[in-house]
Amino acid sequence: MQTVAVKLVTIVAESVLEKRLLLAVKAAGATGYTVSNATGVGSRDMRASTLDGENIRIETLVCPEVAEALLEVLVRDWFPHYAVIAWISDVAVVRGEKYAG
Amino acid sequence: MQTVAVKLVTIVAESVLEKRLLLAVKAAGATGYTVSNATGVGSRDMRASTLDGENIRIETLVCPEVAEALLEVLVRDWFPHYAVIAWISDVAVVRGEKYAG
Amino acid sequence: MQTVAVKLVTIVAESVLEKRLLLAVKAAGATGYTVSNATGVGSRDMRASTLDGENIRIETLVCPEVAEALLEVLVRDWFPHYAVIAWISDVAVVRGEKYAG
Amino acid sequence: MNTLDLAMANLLSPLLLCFVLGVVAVLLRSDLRFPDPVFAALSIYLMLAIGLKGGVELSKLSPSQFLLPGLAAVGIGMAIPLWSYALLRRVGGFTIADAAAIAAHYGSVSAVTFVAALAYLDATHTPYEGFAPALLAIMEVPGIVVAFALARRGGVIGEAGAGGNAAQAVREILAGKSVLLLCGGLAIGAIVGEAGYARVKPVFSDLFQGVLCLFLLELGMLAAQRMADFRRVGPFLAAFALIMPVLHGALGVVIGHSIGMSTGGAMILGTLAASASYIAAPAAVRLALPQANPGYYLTASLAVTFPFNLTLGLPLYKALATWLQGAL
Amino acid sequence: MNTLDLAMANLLSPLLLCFVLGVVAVLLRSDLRFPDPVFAALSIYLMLAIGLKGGVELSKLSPSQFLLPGLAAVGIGMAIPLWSYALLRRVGGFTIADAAAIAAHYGSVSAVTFVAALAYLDATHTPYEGFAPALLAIMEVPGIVVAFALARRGGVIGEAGAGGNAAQAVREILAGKSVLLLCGGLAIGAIVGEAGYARVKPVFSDLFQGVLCLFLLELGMLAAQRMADFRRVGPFLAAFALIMPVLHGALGVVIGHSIGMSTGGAMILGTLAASASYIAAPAAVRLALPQANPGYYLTASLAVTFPFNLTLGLPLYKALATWLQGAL
Amino acid sequence: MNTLDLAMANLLSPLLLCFVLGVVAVLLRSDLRFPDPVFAALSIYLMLAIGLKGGVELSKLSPSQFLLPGLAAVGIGMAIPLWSYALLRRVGGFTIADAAAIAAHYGSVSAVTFVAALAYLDATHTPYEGFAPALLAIMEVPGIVVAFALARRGGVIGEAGAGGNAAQAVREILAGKSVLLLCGGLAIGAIVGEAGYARVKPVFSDLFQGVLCLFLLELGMLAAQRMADFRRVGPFLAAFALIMPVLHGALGVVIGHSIGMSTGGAMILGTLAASASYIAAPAAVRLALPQANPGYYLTASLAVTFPFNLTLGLPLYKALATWLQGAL
Ligand SMILES: Nc1ncnc2c1ncn2[C@@H]1O[C@H](COP(=O)(O)O)[C@@H](O)[C@H]1O
Ligand SMILES: Nc1ncnc2c1ncn2[C@@H]1O[C@H](COP(=O)(O)O)[C@@H](O)[C@H]1O
Ligand SMILES: Nc1ncnc2c1ncn2[C@@H]1O[C@H](COP(=O)(O)O)[C@@H](O)[C@H]1O
Ligand code: NA
Ligand code: NA
Ligand code: NA
Repeated sequence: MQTVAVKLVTIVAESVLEKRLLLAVKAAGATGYTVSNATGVGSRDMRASTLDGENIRIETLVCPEVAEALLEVLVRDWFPHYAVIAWISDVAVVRGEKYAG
Repeated sequence: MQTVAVKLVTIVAESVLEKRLLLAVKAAGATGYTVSNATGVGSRDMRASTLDGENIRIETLVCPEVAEALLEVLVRDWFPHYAVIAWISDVAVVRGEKYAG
Repeated sequence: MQTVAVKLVTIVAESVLEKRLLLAVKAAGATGYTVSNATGVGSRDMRASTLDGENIRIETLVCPEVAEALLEVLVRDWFPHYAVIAWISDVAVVRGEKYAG
Repeated sequence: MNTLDLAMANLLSPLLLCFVLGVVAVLLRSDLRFPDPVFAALSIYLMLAIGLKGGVELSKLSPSQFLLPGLAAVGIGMAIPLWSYALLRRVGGFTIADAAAIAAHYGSVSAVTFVAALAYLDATHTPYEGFAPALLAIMEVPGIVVAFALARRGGVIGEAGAGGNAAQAVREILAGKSVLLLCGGLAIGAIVGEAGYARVKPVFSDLFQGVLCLFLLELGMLAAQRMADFRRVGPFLAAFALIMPVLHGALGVVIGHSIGMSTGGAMILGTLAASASYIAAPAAVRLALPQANPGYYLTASLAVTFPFNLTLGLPLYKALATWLQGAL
Repeated sequence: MNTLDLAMANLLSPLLLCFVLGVVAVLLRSDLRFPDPVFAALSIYLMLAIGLKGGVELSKLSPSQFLLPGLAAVGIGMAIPLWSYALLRRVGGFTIADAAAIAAHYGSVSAVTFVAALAYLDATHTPYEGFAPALLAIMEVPGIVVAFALARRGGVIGEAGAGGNAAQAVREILAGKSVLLLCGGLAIGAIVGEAGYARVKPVFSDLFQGVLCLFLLELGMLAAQRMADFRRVGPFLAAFALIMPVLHGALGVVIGHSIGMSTGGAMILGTLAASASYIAAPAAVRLALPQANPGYYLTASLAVTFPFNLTLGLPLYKALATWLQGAL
Repeated sequence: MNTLDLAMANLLSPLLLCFVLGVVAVLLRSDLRFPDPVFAALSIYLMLAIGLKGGVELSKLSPSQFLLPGLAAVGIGMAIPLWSYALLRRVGGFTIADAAAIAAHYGSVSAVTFVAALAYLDATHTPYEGFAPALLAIMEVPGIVVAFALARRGGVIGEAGAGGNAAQAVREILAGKSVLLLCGGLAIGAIVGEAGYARVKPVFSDLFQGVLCLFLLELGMLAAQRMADFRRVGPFLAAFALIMPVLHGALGVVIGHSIGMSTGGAMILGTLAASASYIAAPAAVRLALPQANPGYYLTASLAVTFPFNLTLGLPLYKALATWLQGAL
């Protein structure tokens, strides 16, 4: 099976940010995303949810350029103010053109 | 700690497929799997759940041959008809023989 | 964007262990973690939850030494007795010092 | 009250207004969202409650009273897909898979439309046969089976490698939670009777209308999300989704009347015939007929037919049943 | 009953004791945890129930009766942030963002404090104006808007690249679920009136107090989790969170009395003024003022002001309203 | 009614039939599934409701009336693991860990079996002591503690590196949600008394039986899933899980009778003795005795003893209590 290397960007953030963060993901060029619920503990403790520690976990498969762009937006606009972390993994998919943006 | 390289196959699919997809995962030779709930948006919009966007997210640790076999089944039988995506990552585990099928 | 390589340790375990396992994760030196719910099937069938198959899924970004230490604890104290599995992936983050412990 | 008053009374009930509130929530892009587990729990409650109450009534009847209405219900459920399929294929120009999928939805039934009919009859003090919930239970599956048979004859089932197994899909709805809870509830209600039911009545009867309001709030949101797809449906299917319910409703009322059911009973049979499934059928169709486009079948049944029946359909079928009763 | 007895009656109600049980659960590190989806569902139920009941009462009134109290409520909501902000900036030495954030919370209102006030009035057989829930609905947003305007004047909104858009944040609470359900419930209640409400009363009225107990159990846990942060709040904010409610409460009672509201009505207006938001405001503030520290605003409103109002505040505002009524 | 009639009345109650429906759902491989958060919420409701109601009754009694039954309950709970352990070790040939684990389950109690007993007594119009829920609360933990002491004496606790800390496990059940809610509910009920309880009664009392039906539906599914493991249990443990409840039940009834409890009270003490825990004990045992096989202890308590008690056990203990009362 012919596979293509793409990037998987995983973002964990306080859940109040969901709507706006997904807009940012799309704006960076992602063609899709998967969202699940999580809780967590981090180094900051800056969330405002009554339900403390309630997070969302966003996964998006993107090409390297989109991953780069998305990370830049996160670092510039989100990391300084909100409880957000993100990491990037190398993964293989079939039909990589779907994630080229 | 001695670790072994195995493949992690992650599948995201519309939730109505759960039962059958897990059978396919087992049939391909996986010895176990982990399932969680998710929502998502993708390039198609072909799901039939009243609760739109409701997905399941399956993770299975397998040896490379099983990963290959599983991907082939997905590409042949599932991708053409359903809202399903999948990706493969390289991960390390202790005692890899557990996932050899 | 300058990124740093760190380890992502993912642990899936029967949910009765949640509290104690998170203590072990912290004790091994992790500075944070993300927890989500899952269900699953594995090679053993040794859980005692009335709600069979109810698992938690812990993800923690750590430096390689902490990953190693955590894995050793898991292999020594947890794998022999409980329904627990774990895997390690290589991921890239911005500002890796956050996960240095 | 004349027909217009009755229609207004229906439009201004808490049930319908909660549905409207759900639609409004989506239009305003509100963050209101019913958690999925709660929606699932409400569904379980509603199906079990419908079943239990029906079972208690059933325990008071002799089986023979149910025979003719039961046969009529199954017959209607099996017949609807036949002409719906033909119409969708020949006039609408739909593919075999799409036509069969839509036909399956209109052959099956909607439990919420059914209970809205009961609430409407209660509000207008119209009695009806106690076995009504049993009609709901037996009408869920036959229409889907017939539609799948049409699709198989057309050669499109079994095509898909993974899911295309109609027999398995039918087996799954038969053991699916809505049939199971309805039939289970009917059986339990029939066994425990009025006396046993009294102990659980505060939950399964007194709370019913209020819980249904919450359910309709959620359904309003779900329907409104689908309404955005309305353009994709096209004028033919939109007309189908509005006109067929009226024809099926009239057919059900006339048959109900002609086999001797009461005004309320005939209205219920009409409502069941007119209603289209949007919970059980979509899941079965998605598995067995993956080539069919949910943008057609789910939008038609959930975003067009369901609101139509809730608002205008119910008073119409009721008026027809009343008129027939008086005329003959 | 004298004031002390009334205060005791309040302290020993099931509602308050359930709150205490929640606090105890956290102190004992119990694994008791309300699943999030259930908490979300309870919130939806409570807001809708408050709205529906208020709407039914509203339908019996002429709009003119609501005019003065409505204006007074909005006025109080908009004025509170002004002096709160000034005080927090000048005396407390808080940053612009923190001062505006805290001011937003005290300008807005707490629905649970409101219903606890109603329960307390019911328990002490004190009548109140039927439009009270409408006051709750219109007081939720204005205080937040004024506080955001202060922050913008101070130049701190729009600073943050991602979220700092006050207009969008205000739009989001206006379409947010609590405003939507309250207003939607008010509208539905007003339309269906007493007769239509009767059918859903077993759920939305009879169950209200019991469900509120479960909600307060959860809020007790949430407040107790925040109480651990109490030290971080500092003595000034702790004093603010205890004294300002009393002043705002007194202000609300006096204004309510002077515009001719009943003892119960004046007490409710006082309670609304005294209460601080801990569900809607935190979400809006977090988005628009990310620089503000939730360790201040959420701890003050949820872990200090809320328990204070529940325990001592309610009897105090009631006693004041009664005394005013008698004195003049 | 004779014993057979009573047994039939029990078998044909909505509660038991809902349990059966859950079993049927699993046998038919239905997709019926109770969402976990809803199951968790129902548990919270049930424990709090049991506690509240018991507390109200408790408030009417003098503490001395509770002394003897309370001591008897704790004594029975502590004694059961002793002979159960010996039997399982010597006759059954189980390992120390497995024998202690099973003994812990039978020494502890099942809340649902308890409320099923109350429902059965209510249905047969048999009065019982109001402090019964307090017996349930104090019997949850002692049996587990004794079983852990046996395991420690056998040297198997502390063996496992990660979880094997019996003291910590016991502390966790003591602060666990079922003990907390039961005791919290008892305290709140005792404080607010009949008058305060009246306001929350529609939720905590009127809905109880109906909600219990939903809970039993879910438990039926859980038990049926475990029933597949039945073969693994082996004939000795299967016999143990059927015969010990009868012996423990008889012991409880006789002791209850001999210390002067009513027929209903003696039957309840018997039921508590006969019941085996399947929610609190498994979690504690899993942590402290990871070497023990859940395929033994959970299958025995949930899939064998629980259904046995629900169906045949309750009428049996009741018949014995009635017979004793008449005979002496
Ligand atoms: N080292 C970590 N590993 C995994 N998840 C983390 C880690 N640090 C933080 N998180 C997640 O990110 C969220 C916000 O973290 P923070 O901004 O550090 O408070 C936390 O609630 C966790 O869910
Ligand atoms: N680029 C992507 N990254 C992450 N998840 C995706 C992506 N595209 C699709 N998905 C997930 O896969 C599901 C089905 O996608 P699709 O078949 O493209 O409609 C979506 O609902 C998403 O949960
Ligand atoms: N091969 C696998 N891939 C993914 N998850 C697994 C695998 N094996 C086991 N698991 C997860 O780990 C849990 C415990 O597994 P076990 O200890 O093998 O019973 C299971 O419930 C699954 O959620
Ligand atoms: Na139909
Ligand atoms: Na206020
Ligand atoms: Na016992």
